Amino acid sequence: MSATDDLGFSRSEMMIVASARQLAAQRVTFVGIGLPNIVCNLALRTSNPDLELVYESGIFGSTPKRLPLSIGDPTLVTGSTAVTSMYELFAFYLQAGLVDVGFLGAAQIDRFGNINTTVIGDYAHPKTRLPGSGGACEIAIHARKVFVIMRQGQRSFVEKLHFRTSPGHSGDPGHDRARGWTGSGPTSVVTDLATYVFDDATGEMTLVTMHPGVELDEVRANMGWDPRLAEDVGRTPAPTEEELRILREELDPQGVSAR
Amino acid sequence: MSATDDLGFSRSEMMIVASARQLAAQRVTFVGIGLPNIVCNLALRTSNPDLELVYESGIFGSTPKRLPLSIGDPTLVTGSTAVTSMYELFAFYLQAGLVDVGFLGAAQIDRFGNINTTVIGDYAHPKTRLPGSGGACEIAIHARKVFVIMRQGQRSFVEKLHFRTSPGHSGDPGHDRARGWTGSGPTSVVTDLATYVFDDATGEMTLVTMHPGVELDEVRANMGWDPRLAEDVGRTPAPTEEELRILREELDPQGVSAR
Amino acid sequence: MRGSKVATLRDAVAELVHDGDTVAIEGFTHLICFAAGHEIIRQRKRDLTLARMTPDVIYDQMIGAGVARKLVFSWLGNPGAGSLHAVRRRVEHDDPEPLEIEEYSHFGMVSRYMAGASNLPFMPIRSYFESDIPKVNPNIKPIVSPYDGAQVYAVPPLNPDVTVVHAQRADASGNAQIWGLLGCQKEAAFAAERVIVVCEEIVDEQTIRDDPNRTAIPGLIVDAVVEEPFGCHPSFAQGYYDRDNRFYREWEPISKDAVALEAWLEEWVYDLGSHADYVEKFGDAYWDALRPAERLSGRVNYGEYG
Amino acid sequence: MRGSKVATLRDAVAELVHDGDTVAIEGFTHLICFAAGHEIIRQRKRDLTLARMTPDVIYDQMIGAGVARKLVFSWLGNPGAGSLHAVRRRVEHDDPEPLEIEEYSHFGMVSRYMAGASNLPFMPIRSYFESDIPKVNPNIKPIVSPYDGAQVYAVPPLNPDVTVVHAQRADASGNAQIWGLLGCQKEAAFAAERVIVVCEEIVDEQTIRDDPNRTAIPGLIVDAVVEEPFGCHPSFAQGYYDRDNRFYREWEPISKDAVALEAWLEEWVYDLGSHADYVEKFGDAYWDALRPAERLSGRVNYGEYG
Repeated sequence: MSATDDLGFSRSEMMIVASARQLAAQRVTFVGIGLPNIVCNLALRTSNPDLELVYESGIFGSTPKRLPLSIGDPTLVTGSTAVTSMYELFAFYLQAGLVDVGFLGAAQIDRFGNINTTVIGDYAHPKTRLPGSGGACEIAIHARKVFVIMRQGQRSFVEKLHFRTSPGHSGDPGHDRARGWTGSGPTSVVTDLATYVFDDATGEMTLVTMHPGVELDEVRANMGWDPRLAEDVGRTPAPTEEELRILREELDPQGVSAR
Repeated sequence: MSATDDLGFSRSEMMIVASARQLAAQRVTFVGIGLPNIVCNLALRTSNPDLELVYESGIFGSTPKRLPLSIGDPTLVTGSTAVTSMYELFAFYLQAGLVDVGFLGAAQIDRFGNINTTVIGDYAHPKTRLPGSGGACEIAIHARKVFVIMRQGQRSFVEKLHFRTSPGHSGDPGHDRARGWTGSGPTSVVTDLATYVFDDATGEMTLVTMHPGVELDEVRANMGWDPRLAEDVGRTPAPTEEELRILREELDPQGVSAR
Repeated sequence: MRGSKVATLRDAVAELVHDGDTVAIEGFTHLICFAAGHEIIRQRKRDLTLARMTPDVIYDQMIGAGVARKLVFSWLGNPGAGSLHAVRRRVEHDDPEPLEIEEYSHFGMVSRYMAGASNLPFMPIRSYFESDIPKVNPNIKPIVSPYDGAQVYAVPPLNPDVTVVHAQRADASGNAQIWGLLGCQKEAAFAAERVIVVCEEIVDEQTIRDDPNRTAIPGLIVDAVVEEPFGCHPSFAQGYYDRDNRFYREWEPISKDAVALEAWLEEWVYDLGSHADYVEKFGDAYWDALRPAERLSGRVNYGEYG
Repeated sequence: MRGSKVATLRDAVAELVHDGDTVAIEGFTHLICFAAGHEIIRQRKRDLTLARMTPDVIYDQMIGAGVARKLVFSWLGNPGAGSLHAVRRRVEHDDPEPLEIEEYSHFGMVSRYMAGASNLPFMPIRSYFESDIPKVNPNIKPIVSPYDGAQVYAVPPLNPDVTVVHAQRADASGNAQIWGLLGCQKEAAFAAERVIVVCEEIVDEQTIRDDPNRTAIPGLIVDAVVEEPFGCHPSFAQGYYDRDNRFYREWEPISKDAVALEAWLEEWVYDLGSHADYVEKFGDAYWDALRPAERLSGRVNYGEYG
């Protein structure tokens, strides 16, 4: 892990902290596997103690005694307020619009927030077979806001997806509004380098802040198109001592997230 | 009640007993409100101790301590093997074809076993507003066999229904087979006067036995069409002492059923 | 959502039930919240559309009291005891005024709640074949399967403005636990714009957390939580009190007579300030007679992890 | 149905799972019946179509062992630990042979089980809009609502020949009770032609009757009941043992190496006669370390009536 670099925190830690801060004003969050699991548990302990976590495994009101490796960890169930079947979770909660924020990761994302988690290469004969949708396609359509968290690079921030697993913005906001989906599509992207929002007028990903130690040329060097810039691109506030302490000591002692 | 007439049992008692005997070879029976409730509980104690009762309220493996007045009686729940939601009951059990026998009552029935439980008179301005379908329409379509139990008379056994709530046979067995329903439609009718089956070739209600003390002219006088007769119309065996004892003492001490 | 939603039934009905609303007070024989129905009558709500699979005595009382202009249902009767004559007077004789009806089968009604709870534009259902029901209810429409080309029927979502669910127990944020008959309480609650949970007991959150699989309704969708012991009478709450079958039988002659019905409403609803008064008026001996002996469930081990 | 259906896993799999069958061993992280998967491998079943929302390590093992010709799924991975390389070798390199895949989203898969359990020709679902998934899976078809004319999608019923459900406990006639994560066990069981219930404990019928609301699968649809303690390992059974996260992590390098995978299968499946041998091979200390402290649910009162 690179948590020992001169900044005193790794870019992964910055990514997790920046993402957790975005949950400050949110309420019902749908928690999937991996990083979002850590992000949400950090937010619960920092930016938003009242955050309601709905686990993709069908658990509500969970107060886990340890950071679960999987979203189906038994520690999430014991002492929770409710457990539901997968059908009810996807139909009564997600499809019915009860979820305010959904998290998505991606192997590839385009400038409009369309996401590929299915294949690299041709579908029939893929170079790399990825996990596929899981609940991502439904989260993209039904969560009122969609937060994307992923590392960025030439291979992940691409002009053209190899496969569109989960729909983002179309590039035509008029069309997007007319779709009449519960969700309003991708809201923000947080990477190991920067944070982005999606421009209302064009639906295009827009650079808002760069993490400490990151400059624009590095951001540009790590995406497949020339990024749209906010009027004044700012600097992501560095993680506080408290944020780092909780992340390192309570949530991720193995430093899985910090790699 | 007329249980004191010279036969030593009432025609209602004969109807219930004759119906209970028809459950001898059956397995999973869907129990609705009213008479079927008494019939099935009598069968459990006489003709078929292994009968599996599925209550329309969503209860399985019930061993009631008292005869429930309604199918939603709490005595049916305590000590049962399973309880299910109404959606699952109708979708996973009835629509999925798990029910062998369903019971239907009727305000009107025609010679092909089509049933009216909705209105007497015009639908928009009914002379008598009846309960409507409840689960009857689904029972008629999905239960593998349908047993009808009802009192017969000129007003209930009619040439033409005022409203078809639950479909029976069409009169064209070829058409009936082509419908591809899980159920095979009405199987038998037991009344206060006689028992009937439905003819395979024509789907028409056919007189099979007359209850003790009932003659053909009385049967004819109590239906709206000239009944098709089995090759040799028999005599319904009278209730046994044991059947009457259980019915009167255990199942229906108030004699509700015997009126 | 962590905040308390505990309210009186009077306040919950006053704030959440509006004239003209579509209201569902569900419960299949079990957990029918008569207390909420009486409060709606007492507050003289008007022009409601009432939805229930089985209107039962509760809607006979409400419709007799004139709170509704329309009824959506699938089985109209007083189970095991008789008929709903106040409803029938309006349907058969427009007495004292017409009542619009919209009629389904049981499965059709449940499927409508399922569609409503799931935000689906319709639910497919294998029913209504060769029945006259779709002829008198144009909301039941044929639909063809894109696979085998089979024609089935569709029913539209039912999304009440308000659903009242009675539960044995709930915590202050509305997490409600139900055992015994489940009816379509959960589907009706998720389908609703607003949800009132009435319960026999408000319990601490820990009681809920001790058995999360028992939770039928999450606080997430609940607007108000009301503690109202015996709130289902003459319906029942499994483990708390029995169904009052005598009341259901005695309702038959009252229901048949508009004057007797009005007198009953005066004595048991209008002249009383609350359901607590109703409970007191019956008296302790009456409730003791309806209370069952204890029969506890087993326990299961959820395990302490990490 | 009153008769006992208790069987050994060997007999249940031999009698109920046939070459060429569509088999679903469900369970969303929880209650994944690895014991049944291992027995299917041990009996060298072939040409199976395997269905699961999340194929997980169990299907990586089964597909690595060559029991399947096709996989129906919605998320292909080793949660929190890595990938399913045996599956990927076949998909990416036809190594050692091609594997046909049929791919949905989670909601699509669950909806397929719902349609299958409900005997519906399809389930409507608001998903797949502007996604490429329907382009590579023609079984996902657009359908228009007969009400608002909105276009949604339909998925077809999934009716496995055999579904294996693991439960914490069941009685001899197959009434099975589950707590903790519910996944789509119930829907997958009702959708199946044949059902095998594997459980941690076979209990007497009275234990089931003491809490009927806890019953997820009724004996009515069950063909065989097998008692197989630790039958879910490395998955878990709430209250009985923890998820073996180390095993999941350690599977990653094994899965990556076809030779190592074959060696693992030899040592832990083929060379063992039964799951009991597998349990014994790990040893008591191993299982003790996975066993959680007790955390009992509360009890509820069902009441003694009449």
